Amino acid sequence: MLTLEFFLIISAALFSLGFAAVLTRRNVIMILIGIELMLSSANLNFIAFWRFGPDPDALTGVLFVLFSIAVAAAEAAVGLALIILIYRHFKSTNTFNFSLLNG
Amino acid sequence: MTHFPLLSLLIVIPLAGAVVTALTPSTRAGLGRQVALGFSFVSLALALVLWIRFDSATGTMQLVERFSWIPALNADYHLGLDGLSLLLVLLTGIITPFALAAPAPAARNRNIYFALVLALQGMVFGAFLSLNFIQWFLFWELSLIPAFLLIRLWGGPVRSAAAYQFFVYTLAGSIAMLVGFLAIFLATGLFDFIALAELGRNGELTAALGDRFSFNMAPETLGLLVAGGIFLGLAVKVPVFPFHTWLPEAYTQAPTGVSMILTGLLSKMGVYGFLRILLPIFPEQVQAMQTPLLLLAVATIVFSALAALAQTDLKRILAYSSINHLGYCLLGIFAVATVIDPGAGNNSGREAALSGVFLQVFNHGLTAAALFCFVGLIEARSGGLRGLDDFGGLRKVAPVLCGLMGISLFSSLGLPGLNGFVGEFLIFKGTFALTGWAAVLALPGLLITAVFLLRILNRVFSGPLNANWTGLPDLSFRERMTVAPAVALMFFIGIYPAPLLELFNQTVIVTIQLLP
Amino acid sequence: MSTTAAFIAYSVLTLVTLGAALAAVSLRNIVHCGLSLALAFVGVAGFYILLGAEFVGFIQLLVYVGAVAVLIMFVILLTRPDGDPQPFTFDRLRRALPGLGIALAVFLVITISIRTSESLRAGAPDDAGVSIEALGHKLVTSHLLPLQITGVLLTAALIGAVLFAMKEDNN
Amino acid sequence: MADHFWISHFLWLVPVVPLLAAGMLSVSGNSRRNRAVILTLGAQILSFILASLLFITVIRAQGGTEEVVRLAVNFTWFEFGDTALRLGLLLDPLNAAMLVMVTFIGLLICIFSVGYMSRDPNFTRFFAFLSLFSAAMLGLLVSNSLLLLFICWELVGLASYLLIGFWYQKPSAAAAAQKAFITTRIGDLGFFLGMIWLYRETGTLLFYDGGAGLLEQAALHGLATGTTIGGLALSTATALLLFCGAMGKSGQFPLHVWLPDAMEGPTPVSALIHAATMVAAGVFLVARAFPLFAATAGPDTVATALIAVTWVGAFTALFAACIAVAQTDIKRILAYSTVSQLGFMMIALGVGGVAAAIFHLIAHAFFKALLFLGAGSVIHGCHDEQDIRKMGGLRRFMPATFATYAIGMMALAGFPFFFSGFWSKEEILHLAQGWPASPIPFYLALAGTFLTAFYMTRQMVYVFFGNYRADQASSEKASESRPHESPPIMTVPLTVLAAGAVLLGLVATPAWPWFHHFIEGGAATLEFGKLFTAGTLGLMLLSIVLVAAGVGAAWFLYARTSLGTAERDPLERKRPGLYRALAQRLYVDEFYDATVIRFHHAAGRAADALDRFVWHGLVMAVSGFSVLLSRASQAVDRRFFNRGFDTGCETLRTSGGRVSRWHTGNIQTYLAYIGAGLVLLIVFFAWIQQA
Repeated sequence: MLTLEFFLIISAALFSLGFAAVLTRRNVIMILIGIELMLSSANLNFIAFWRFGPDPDALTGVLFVLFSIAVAAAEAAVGLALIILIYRHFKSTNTFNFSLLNG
Repeated sequence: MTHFPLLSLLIVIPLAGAVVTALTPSTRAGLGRQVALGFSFVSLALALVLWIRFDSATGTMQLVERFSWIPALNADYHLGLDGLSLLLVLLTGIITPFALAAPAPAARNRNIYFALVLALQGMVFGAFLSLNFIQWFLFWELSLIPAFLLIRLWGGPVRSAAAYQFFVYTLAGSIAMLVGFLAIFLATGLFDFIALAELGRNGELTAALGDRFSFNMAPETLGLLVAGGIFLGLAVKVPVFPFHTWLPEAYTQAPTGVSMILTGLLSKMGVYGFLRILLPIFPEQVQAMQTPLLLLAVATIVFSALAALAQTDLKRILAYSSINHLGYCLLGIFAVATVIDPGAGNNSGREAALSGVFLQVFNHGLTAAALFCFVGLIEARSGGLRGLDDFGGLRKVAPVLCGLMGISLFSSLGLPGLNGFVGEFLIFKGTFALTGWAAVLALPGLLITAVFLLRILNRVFSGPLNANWTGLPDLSFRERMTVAPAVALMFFIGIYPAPLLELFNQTVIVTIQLLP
Repeated sequence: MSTTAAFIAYSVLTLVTLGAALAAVSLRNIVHCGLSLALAFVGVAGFYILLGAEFVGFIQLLVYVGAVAVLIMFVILLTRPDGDPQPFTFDRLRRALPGLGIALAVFLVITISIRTSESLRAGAPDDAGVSIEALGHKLVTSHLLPLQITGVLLTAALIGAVLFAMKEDNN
Repeated sequence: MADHFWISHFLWLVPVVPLLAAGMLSVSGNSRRNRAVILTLGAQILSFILASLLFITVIRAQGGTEEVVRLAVNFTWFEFGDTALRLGLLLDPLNAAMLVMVTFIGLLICIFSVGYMSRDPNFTRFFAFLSLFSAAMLGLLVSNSLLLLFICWELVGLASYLLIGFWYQKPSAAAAAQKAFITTRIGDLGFFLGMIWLYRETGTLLFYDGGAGLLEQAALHGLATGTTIGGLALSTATALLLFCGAMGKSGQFPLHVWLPDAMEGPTPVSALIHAATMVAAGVFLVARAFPLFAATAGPDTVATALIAVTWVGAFTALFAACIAVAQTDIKRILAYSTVSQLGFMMIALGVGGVAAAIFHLIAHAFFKALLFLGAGSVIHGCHDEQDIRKMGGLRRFMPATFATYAIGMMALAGFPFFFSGFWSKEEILHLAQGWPASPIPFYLALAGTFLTAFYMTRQMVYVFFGNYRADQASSEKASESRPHESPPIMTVPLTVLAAGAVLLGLVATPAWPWFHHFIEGGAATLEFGKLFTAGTLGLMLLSIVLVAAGVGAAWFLYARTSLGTAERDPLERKRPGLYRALAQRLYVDEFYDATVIRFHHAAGRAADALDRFVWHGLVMAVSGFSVLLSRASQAVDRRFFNRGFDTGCETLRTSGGRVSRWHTGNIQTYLAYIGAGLVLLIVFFAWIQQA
């Protein structure tokens, strides 16, 4: 019998993996990959809660994920464009090379 | 529906042309332009076919194409042609090849430039033919994207700011309009222009709005709010004073061909909106707000003319002149809304004003596009200079250029015998008969227009020849062929406007009959 | 679907997804990372389908696997990462340790909270299939405004992306 | 009736022929000089023949009856809504006479121009413009519709603009052209408004339309009885608006400023357009619309609109004559003289004498064209010198020019008996004297008569008498720079015009007022007795005395003293203040510069500033609202932060320094903080749950 927590734990694992990538990898593309994973985990949460929620007919989770996917697509497009811009500017995709926010 | 979907074809041809042009190899210089011109001529030919197929004896929608599209929204794919649409379709058909043939930016990716112009034409055709809000709005908004890209990528030195201002400003107006239409949809479940006009005429629209929403407001106030939102969207596009500040910047920064389309076609989309949406669907509201609206129109006319007087950049002068001329259209439109005693039975004033507006729309599109083209030709020769004081005495070295541009300038200031006069005469005749004070207040605009247009003639063409331009070449054969049709049309319409008037006469009559 | 089958499917999907995700974040060759990411996305899509949201699953496949992952691959190839993958060293592991620790901590607190919540043990209602028709209807009625806004957002993102990535010919 | 009028089917040809010539010339190259001459002259001759035939037809049709012959051909231009907009052509004595005059003078001036412009590089273009002008002017005359008249009116303005600015390299010419167009357009706005107002009230713009026209009984009655703002009758209000247009075109005060400047154009243009024909268009308009102007007149009341016309005319007549006294440019003197004479025509119209006004118009056209062409001949002979102070003694060098110029001068000054100008002016004075509303215009006109004789004599003395002064002033190579007589192609038209200026007087003497009856109906009989009725005779004597006084005074002042560029004008020696004011044209231009033009520029700049700062600023303010907010919050933060430091808490400072080291600038570090924070938060919540 599959219960909600099965999925939530998968989701948590995905999130943490993504988060780890974001925290540790030095390549912006890797960071973006991490972010995508985190977003996926959030989406998975939505679907899971909707499926196991009290009112699956309301379709709220599904709709939310649909919009979220659209937003994620937009985010990916802009993010990747930014990466290309950054790459063109710094000739590198390594975050060590462009820490301009240094306090 | 048994007839061939000519109207859809008209929209599809330029879009297909855009794709083909974009894919044309850029190795052969000029090939892209030729392909684009070819497609634009095909759509012009199709527009002429429509004119032939069009029955000018009736004022109702013809060649209608209607399919169910989004049933949930009651949104149909609904195209139709009446005199107004046909007039604007013809204008679009004429202006686009004209703009394509005008001096194009010498940057790389010119094929993409031509493709975007064609795409823009497709959107404009769509907007002029759609009879359903959703569909119309789609074309209206989509037209922004090629326009934005054209300004942003091929414009002048501060193109970026101009493009963003243009885009954001128009988009903001559109959002107000969208909200207005959503309110209408929620109240009536309709998006169809014709059905809504029916409701608007009976006053049921206001009632429906009142039933659906309360917000502690009277239905009349709600109606005004909704009409106001739609007005905002249209007002930015035309533009109406004081929503015009994006325009001089955008027109100035855009490359020549795009300026021509912006002034010749995109501004007409706004006027078209006023005629197709605001006036038929919200007659009560326009009547209620007539005095302030007329004042806005007068302000548009007078202030833009005065502002043009203070400019030194030829394109900016023309941009303000464009606002000024569209002000006359607005004047006519708002005057038409005057409540007329049904017993009087004399609609001559309204008919004159509305016919004048129609004519002015066409004439201004033609003349303003031609003027921008001429400035583009001058710019191409001067290496980008276009200040009022950068030249002088050009008549000596370029008599043909100056002569033809002179004719266009005189057409713009409304010299009888050229196209500008007929429309302005009818607008003023009608407006004076309906709301005399507004016509009188707008009259100084005619004078100031003459002053700043003659200033161009005086400073640029006359006086001793500026030593920098002794080698300035006159128009080449190709350039003459570009502008000659426009100038010939100015003469033709100025002397014999009857064919154009006949084309939309029944539409004018029907439109006015449908007004309360 | 029987419980057993569902369970098997769940296990396989878990293995694939988490394995691919782990590979995506840990491999040194960034091209491999991108490919693994695509696989992880496929796994997530599988979860959606398992959960009865077939439509979303397909959308996930379309958008994430078909577009986003491909886009990422494009960018990876376009930016030509600085030389070969750097060799594994203890020094780099040491620098990554705080990050890994924090990620692990996050995973642990979340998992513990999940495990300790009684309310999450509930089974699913039986028949909760999604009718695409209903979904579409909702999209254009009650969710019309978000839909429109999403459209605007996508447009804006499109233009933004083009602008960012475009070569400036001046300055 | 119809058989008389076979020629009227060709009425439209009169303007169209020159229009075609203009069109053909404008697309042909500048080098085709012969073709230009042939086309222009051919078109002019054809138009002249047609006009003469029309004139004869009207005379024959009139046949001495009381009825005024009037033939209108109307057609639809276009339809809007249910309404057809109709235009029409008209033939009546008024425009038949004008047609002959315009085509005849136009022809002579074209011939003259062939000689005058022979060395100009833009020869062809000149004739294209001249033909365009003729076409527009003739169209104006034959139109039976206020709208068609307005259209031609504007085209006449365009032709005038093009011709004044013909020598576009001269900035002064370009400026003068612009000034002419703008000034007349100010008046035209009034015309335009009057026209659409009339259209609104009557629903037609045709003058005569078988009883339904604008100038026919039904419409006039409605207009005269309806009232508008200020209790004015509709007819009065609209007539006054139309008169604004006439004032602009005919250079009436205060819109006269463009006309003297228009002399920047080539001299034949000044002669044709700015002396003989175009400026008369305003007079013609008032004459054409006279029934409208006079609509409110009762048996013993004077129409309000006509009172205004009279006063404007009388004031202008005197005002311009005064200024003419102190000018030194030969063409400017004539220009102000034209303004003054147009004022006389307006007086005539205002006091009800349409025939008198038109007769003066035609006579004036002849002698003023003559004078201008004479002046052109002088300028040509003196090597493009226009300053009369540098001329002198020219009668020895240019006898033909001198003789014809003298005839023109005497006609203009109103020398008795043998000159048309005398009789036409006489009739105007006669009518003004009998005007019931006020005697003052009559006296103003008398003063104008005196001044006309004065300034024309002054000019004659300066130009033709004494010694040639350019010699002394400039150079030794006198023989080369000697003035010379002009070629026959220029002197022949002068002679013809001189003959016209004399002979025309025959048809409008009180003894045989043929012209009067031609215009206004009725048969003319020859009665010498009418010359000697008391009123006529007395007035004749009075004006002869005035003319003699004017000539005498000028001769007395100028002929006996030495003149020249160096010396001051004799009048200036006597009355320096007055002379300077007159020489500066009574500061009207300066006044306009300081008021109207400056106001316009200020308004333009204000509108521009409104755009740039207010509206644009508003947009920027709205769009930048969030930016402002964030700035504000940033400022608050900073101040708070600073204040923290200012309290001087050393510990805080060091810990702050420590904290700031966390700001590595690496986003990942920040994210790690967030992650840690998340963990702590959840632990914290769990702890709360427990507790």
